[in-house]
Amino acid sequence: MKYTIMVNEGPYQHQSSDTALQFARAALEKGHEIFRVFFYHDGVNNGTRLAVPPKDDRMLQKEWSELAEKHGLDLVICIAAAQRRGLMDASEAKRQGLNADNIAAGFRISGLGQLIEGGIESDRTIVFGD
Amino acid sequence: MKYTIMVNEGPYQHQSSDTALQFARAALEKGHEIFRVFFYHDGVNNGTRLAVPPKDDRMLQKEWSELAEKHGLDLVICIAAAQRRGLMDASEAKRQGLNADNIAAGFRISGLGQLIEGGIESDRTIVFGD
Amino acid sequence: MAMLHIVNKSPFERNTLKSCLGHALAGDSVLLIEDAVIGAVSGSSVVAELQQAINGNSISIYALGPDLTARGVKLERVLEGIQVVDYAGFVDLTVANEKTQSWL
Amino acid sequence: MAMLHIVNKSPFERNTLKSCLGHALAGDSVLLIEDAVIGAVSGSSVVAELQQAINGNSISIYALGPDLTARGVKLERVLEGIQVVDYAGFVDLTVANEKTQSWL
Amino acid sequence: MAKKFMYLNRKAPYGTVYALESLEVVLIAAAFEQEVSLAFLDDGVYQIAKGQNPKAVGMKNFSPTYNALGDYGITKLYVERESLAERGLSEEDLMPIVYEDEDDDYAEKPSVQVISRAEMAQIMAEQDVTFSF
Amino acid sequence: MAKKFMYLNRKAPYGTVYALESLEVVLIAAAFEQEVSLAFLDDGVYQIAKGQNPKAVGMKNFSPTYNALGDYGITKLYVERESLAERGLSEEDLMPIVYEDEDDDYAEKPSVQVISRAEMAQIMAEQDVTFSF
Repeated sequence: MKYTIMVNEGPYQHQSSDTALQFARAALEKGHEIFRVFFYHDGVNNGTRLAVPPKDDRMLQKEWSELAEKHGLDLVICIAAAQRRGLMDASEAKRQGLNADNIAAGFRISGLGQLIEGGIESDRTIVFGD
Repeated sequence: MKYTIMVNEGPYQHQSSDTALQFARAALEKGHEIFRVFFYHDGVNNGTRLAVPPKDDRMLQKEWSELAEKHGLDLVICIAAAQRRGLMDASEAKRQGLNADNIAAGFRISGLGQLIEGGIESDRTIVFGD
Repeated sequence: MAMLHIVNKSPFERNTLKSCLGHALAGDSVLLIEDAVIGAVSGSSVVAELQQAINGNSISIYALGPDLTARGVKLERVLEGIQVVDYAGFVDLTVANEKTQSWL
Repeated sequence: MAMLHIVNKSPFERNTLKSCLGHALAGDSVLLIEDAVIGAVSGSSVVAELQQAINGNSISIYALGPDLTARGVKLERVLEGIQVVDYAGFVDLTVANEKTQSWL
Repeated sequence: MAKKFMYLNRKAPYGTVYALESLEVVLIAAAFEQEVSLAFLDDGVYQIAKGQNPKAVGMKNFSPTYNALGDYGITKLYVERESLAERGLSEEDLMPIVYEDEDDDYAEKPSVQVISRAEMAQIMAEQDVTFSF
Repeated sequence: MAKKFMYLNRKAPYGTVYALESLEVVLIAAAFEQEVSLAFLDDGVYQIAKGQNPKAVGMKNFSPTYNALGDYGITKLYVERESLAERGLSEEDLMPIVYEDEDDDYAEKPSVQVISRAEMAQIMAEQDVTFSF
């Protein structure tokens, strides 16, 4: 099976990012393919590299980055949602005249068309949110 | 009257930041004092300077900065909540070995004691959240 | 020692209004803000609960006008007995009541 | 063409489980995850609704085990007729049903 | 083969961003050759309520955009009757959203269809992909 | 003069961060010379449920920290009976949180008090500041 996963909430505040991550791991372990993980709404905040959670807690942003590296996942952050909330990659920050960016390794910023494409190309589309 | 205002949610996703801002403006117009605005949970995300919302929409992060400058407001971001979520000032970023910070003008990062102090020192403490 | 209770979620979606009304005391005030204001529309399924609070339990109910207007609710559609206030009126309610409690 | 409905919020706090059960069809499955799992505890006030769905409307109800365990709910406390699955079982449910719908 | 995409809207506008950002997806979705429908149930019925004016809460009124959906070829807006009734609303409280039917000499037709819960359940069952917000 | 601070907990743990971050405030609050109490009602009663184990969801079990509250001088944890009953729970499902009463030869006493909704309403009315999460 080919999956697209949509994550609508940021890390920690709601469990949706955790559940999506556990679901993705379980699907990969069963040999399924993850076509794309699309981060929308506050979900874009999963893609920051500036988080430093307590040592005894999980670091969700990093877990996504590591899962992406291990399995070649496509982690896409919605550009419109990211701009509202202050999630920037280097080229977009430069274009906007901002002096810093905060995107984590393994994430890329792109448009909402990537979500629709995920829905078209995948056998299953699963939404995790509040 | 002396107020402390607590904001538990980030900008846009929930209306709580908008409502807190409108309440703060109305209180100031009536001649009341705002002792402190404390940003907790996802509320810390109100303090980013990297947001670029659409031109025809409000920019909440900047509205807080401007209100703070105009009225000398004390906008405090909880350090523990900020570290989980990737909101950093220059000194904390340096201490954590991060190569960027994203805090907006007028906000400062401090501890939860600032919230308790707000509750003690103020006549009224109002919480805005999800 | 009256309290201002603040409810911000739709009573059709969440249990906060019900929980709030279960704990508010006679003389307290309840202010509906944000999505909670849609509970103030006359003819809705929560009207009986609100009327019981107002008439039975001596609780004053307010709704934030800007939030009603945002959602297209004309003020004449607001249940009789509910008072509509603006942000300045919200501030006044926090002065008139010695403390506030938000039902999140 | 069966559907997997996913509910993630407590039925005591929100209306999502009720709304979901009002739209699920015979042969569909409903998976309770995250805070929704506390609705699966026997003796709770939503038991009748769940039993009606299972026995009256031929809907299969599942609950995510890791979320039950997180919240201290022992598996023997889960209402009879609700099947407990882990994350692998969650994936299997998305394979067995041709589509999913999340009730957020 | 085109897939059936449903956009499921259950939340009131302005209290959260979901209504606005759902609409942003719908506008993009129109560019893909798929069958698109929007479902408004529970508090979501308020997303297409008449007379929205969020100026005093400091927000943008995005509700006129629903009127433009017909131009994007999006003509199926399903509203649940039971959800309206529970909230003291009726069809007259909704915006009169229409589209021009190019297969019928561009006659103006209503995009909004008020249907029963049972009909909504059937329409949901026909979808391939449902995006929830 | 000391103020009465109440920490109002109405949400289940793990599904959202509020329970954990509420507890973090309470631990800091203990350092100030104020009267602190915690209220658990609605789904909040699950925050002090026995036997929590979130390992399989990938989270940290922070519930043992409630047992340490007595050492911080926080000894008033009010739980609403009606909220327990609605969820099929009873007092036996809660952690046996205790404190040592220094005014009574360090006798071990229960911190958790299961009370009625009407009693909870009275306690709420006595507070000066209520933090909600």
